[in-house]
Amino acid sequence: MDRFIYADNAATTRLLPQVLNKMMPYLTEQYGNPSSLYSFGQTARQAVDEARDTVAEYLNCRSDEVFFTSGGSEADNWAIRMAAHAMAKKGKKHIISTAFEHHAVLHTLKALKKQGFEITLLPVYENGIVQIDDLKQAIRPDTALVTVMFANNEIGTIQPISEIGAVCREKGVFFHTDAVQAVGHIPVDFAGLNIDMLSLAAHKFHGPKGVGALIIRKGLRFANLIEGGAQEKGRRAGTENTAGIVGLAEALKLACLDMEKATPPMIAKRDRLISGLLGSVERSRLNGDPIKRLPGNVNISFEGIEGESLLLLLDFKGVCASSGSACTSGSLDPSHVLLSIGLPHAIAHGSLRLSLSQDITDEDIDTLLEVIPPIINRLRDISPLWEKILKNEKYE
Amino acid sequence: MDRFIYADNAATTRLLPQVLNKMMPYLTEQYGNPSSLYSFGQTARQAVDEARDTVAEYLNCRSDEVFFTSGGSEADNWAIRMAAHAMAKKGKKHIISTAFEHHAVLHTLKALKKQGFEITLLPVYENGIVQIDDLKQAIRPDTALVTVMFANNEIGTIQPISEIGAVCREKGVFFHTDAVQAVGHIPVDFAGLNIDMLSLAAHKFHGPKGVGALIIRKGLRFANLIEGGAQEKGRRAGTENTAGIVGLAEALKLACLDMEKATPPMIAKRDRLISGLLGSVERSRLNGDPIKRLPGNVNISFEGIEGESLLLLLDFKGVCASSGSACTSGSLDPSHVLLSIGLPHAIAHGSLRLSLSQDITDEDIDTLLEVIPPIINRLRDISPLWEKILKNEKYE
Amino acid sequence: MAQFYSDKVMEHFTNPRNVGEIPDADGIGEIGNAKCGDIMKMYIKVKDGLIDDVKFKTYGCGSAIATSSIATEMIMGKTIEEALQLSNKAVVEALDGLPVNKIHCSVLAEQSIKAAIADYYTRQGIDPTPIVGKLADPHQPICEL
Amino acid sequence: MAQFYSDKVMEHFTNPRNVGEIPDADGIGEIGNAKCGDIMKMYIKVKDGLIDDVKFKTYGCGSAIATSSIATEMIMGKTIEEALQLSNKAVVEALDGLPVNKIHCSVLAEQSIKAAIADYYTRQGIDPTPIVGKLADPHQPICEL
Ligand SMILES: Cc1ncc(COP(=O)(O)O)c(C=O)c1O
Ligand SMILES: Cc1ncc(COP(=O)(O)O)c(C=O)c1O
Repeated sequence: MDRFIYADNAATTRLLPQVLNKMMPYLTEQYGNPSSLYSFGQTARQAVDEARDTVAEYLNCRSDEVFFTSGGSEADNWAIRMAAHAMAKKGKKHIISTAFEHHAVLHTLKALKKQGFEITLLPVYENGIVQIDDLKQAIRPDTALVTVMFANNEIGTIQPISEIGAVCREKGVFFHTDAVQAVGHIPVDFAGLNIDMLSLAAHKFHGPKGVGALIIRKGLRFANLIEGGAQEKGRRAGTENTAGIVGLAEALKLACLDMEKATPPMIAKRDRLISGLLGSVERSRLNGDPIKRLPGNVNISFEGIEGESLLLLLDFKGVCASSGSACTSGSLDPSHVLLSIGLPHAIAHGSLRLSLSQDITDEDIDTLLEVIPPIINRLRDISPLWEKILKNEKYE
Repeated sequence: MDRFIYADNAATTRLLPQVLNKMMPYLTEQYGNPSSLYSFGQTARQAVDEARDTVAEYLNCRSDEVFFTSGGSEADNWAIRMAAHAMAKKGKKHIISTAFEHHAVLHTLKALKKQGFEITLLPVYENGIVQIDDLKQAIRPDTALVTVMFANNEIGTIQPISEIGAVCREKGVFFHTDAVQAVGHIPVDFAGLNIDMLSLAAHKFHGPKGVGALIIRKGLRFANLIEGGAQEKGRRAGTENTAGIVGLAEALKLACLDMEKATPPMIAKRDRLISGLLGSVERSRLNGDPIKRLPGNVNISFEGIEGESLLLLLDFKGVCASSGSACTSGSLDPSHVLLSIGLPHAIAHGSLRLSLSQDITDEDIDTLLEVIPPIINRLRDISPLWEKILKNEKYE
Repeated sequence: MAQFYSDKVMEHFTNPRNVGEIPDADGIGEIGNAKCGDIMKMYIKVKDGLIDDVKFKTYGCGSAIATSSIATEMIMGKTIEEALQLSNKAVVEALDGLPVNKIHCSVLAEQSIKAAIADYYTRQGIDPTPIVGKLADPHQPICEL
Repeated sequence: MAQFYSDKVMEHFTNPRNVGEIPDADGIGEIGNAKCGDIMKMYIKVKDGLIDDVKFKTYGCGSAIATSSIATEMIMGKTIEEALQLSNKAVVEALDGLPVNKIHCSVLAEQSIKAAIADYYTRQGIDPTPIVGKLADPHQPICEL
């Protein structure tokens, strides 16, 4: 293997050693149960409380609005299901979302649909951004909830959360945002954006896997997803994952403290990678808005090739990346995200997502720009589809 | 602080260094997403698969019956809610459980009751054990599910799971057991006991917090609690907590390999502690069956005192323990478990649970026997209730 | 060492002041019940309208013991009128706060002192109600307040 | 280094055998479509009833490329009858297995060879159907099998 370049930070990130250090006491001597009375347990309790304060500080919410969960999926499920059921009792059974949400949202909505909810999925257009007028038109008297992601996980586009929040607040509709890809990467201001509920996951910003949070605006009280003990003020049962919670808070703090300094160079690398690939590979295109996108997100489609074989060849070169091809996921259709922005199936299959972190150096970008084009060419050489494209034959 | 004696292993346990060692690669270099195609992700995938095989091996189930969760509470919620909803579609809306289940079960049942389910809670009698005839009589044509814990978390009594499994199988009723306190402590044979679903949590057997599993019998397929990605064969979404899962399996393996050797000395210590306390403190009683109980569980009530103040004074002596008093939990009534075995409130308030692990030495037992009686006496000295008891006055 | 309670609560819990009984007390008040897990019993000795001595016995949690202890300190040597003005809030403040679910303990302390004073007046042949006000029923669970 | 695919699949994916086109092929078969993300195109040269040469081009995932590669090896030099008997199962076995959701690739390989042979017969003026059997519609998504 040549160099190891991890360019799949939208899938998961490296746990930072500083974060692990903060967690270590709770993985060793400090194993007390935070719900226990004795001082050994109260030390863990204090750590959890401090973590909650840290989260509140960096997301601009109140400490008592922070509820720790096992990750982004749980937070999404909890927020959407429970708001939906609560509103259904008031006769409101309409939910608005977008066509390119994460499956944690879309599959939850699908389950709700089976239970009689009506779901409107807003279009996201070629640039992968929701239009506020569409939202305004979609809101009905029986709309229970609007759930729109903060930033998309595949194409990295950032949604007009502030406007959406304002519209929802004005119309008196609850607003949940899946901010799993945004938190720790771009500024997220819970109170300032009129958000009612917000999901996040630690492992997307160099924290540990298996821990996340749902921020719930003070005063909102829906049913629980996980019933049981009195943890999290009786709203999310389960012995607290102290180490995970401490890790989440530390990772968030580090990410937020670093953000202002780290973002411009990250964007520079991202844009050099994008223009380098588009420049050197014919019939390639950038997916998603070039400006309103996450600092680390690159998503490009290459005609005539299929994503999985591209990923395997990149793997040989030590490059970890991801694709929206169906073959990667084991489903039949390519990524619903790429289809939602109007890509034909065949082109969606040939997509590559490179998601950067601060670990990525300028040399890594050079390597990527060096390594990727020949792989594309190699695959095109043996591709009967590329043959058709060159001959301008109709396909699909 | 004198000696540090952690005798609250039913609340949570020390993460074993050997277990943490196994987890460390996944908290450092091996941070790949197990769902990723590239070899870096597949290494994590392999670790998760091996963990699944290990769990299957030690619980006598199939690997494809193991679904990792964020802990015991999630597993309980998932099993009970989803089985209930599936059965409700067939007109079966009756659920049988016991009066002394963990809140993860009882509060889930309470939520279901609000949704129109009918709940029968079997009595557990003075010895804290369900009687099989009660179960037989309770099963009705519309019974959807029986959920009975494997072993109780407060008084440690072990339930007749084999008989319950047989009855349920014979009557064609699904059987879930909350085995959170049993797994890793006593033999648990999923297939051999006719169990349909079983919950467990790693942190109860020296594994990490924030990870557990639901074992679901092959062929059973209910809805998901957490919808989203394709993880866990599409049945439990969320990026896999690789380190946690690996830790769970390793802890389970160590616990099971050690069990035969470790159990008799643990029982000897438990029994010495019980008889020592009962012998030296007047008006004290053991809660729960003396024989059919977990090897590490001691639960004794001392008349005339309240549990929380006992715990605080024990804390000064470096002893971590727990109580069934209301004051510990912040609720008003003392533990529903102690009430379920017929203890009057006043006596339930004066209970002490000491739950041992292998870390507890014979000297620790000596210390406990030395330290506890004077504390009881001290509290009784200032207790107006004890005054009444001595005078044979009626109270309550 | 992290604690559930404030240092002040812990200090009073560990070294409670004025514990015990006054055999020839002028007034005794008992509030709470075993079912709730809290009973406070206050003994007072009154001299020249002043609380000359006070002692307590308490069955209950850490904060029950600590609130009884500090309450005795707060009324010792005070006039009956001052003692009657001791509010549960003052007790909580003197202890640097109590967890929310423990506030009822401070109510018990206030009420048991009032009950002892009421008992004192009754023994003097004076109807305490106009002076002390309506007391909580000693057998009602104050913890549910 | 843990892998998604067997070593055999990886080996054929990395070094595919018989890649390319045969300009004067006796039969060409193409199966799959861009929508599904898989297209296999097989070229055969027939001599004395034997597969004298075979080449392929494939657009698709790792296993699509690997199955095409190993399938060409498996029929090279064989009689047409033998080539027709190549089953997708045999291809999977030869690769030491495929992930469940990749089995359709082996079907593509089998079908594209049959299609090439059918094309060969058609060019000879022989109706291929009785010999080759019914082929999958090349424009139907085989991936949904
Ligand atoms: C019997 C029982 N069930 C369920 C649970 C819940 O497990 P967890 O706290 O890991 O969610 C516990 C422990 O808290 C337990 O003892
Ligand atoms: C936008 C978005 N939402 C939700 C999730 C789910 O998070 P987790 O895997 O931590 O449950 C992810 C990542 O997988 C995501 O990218």
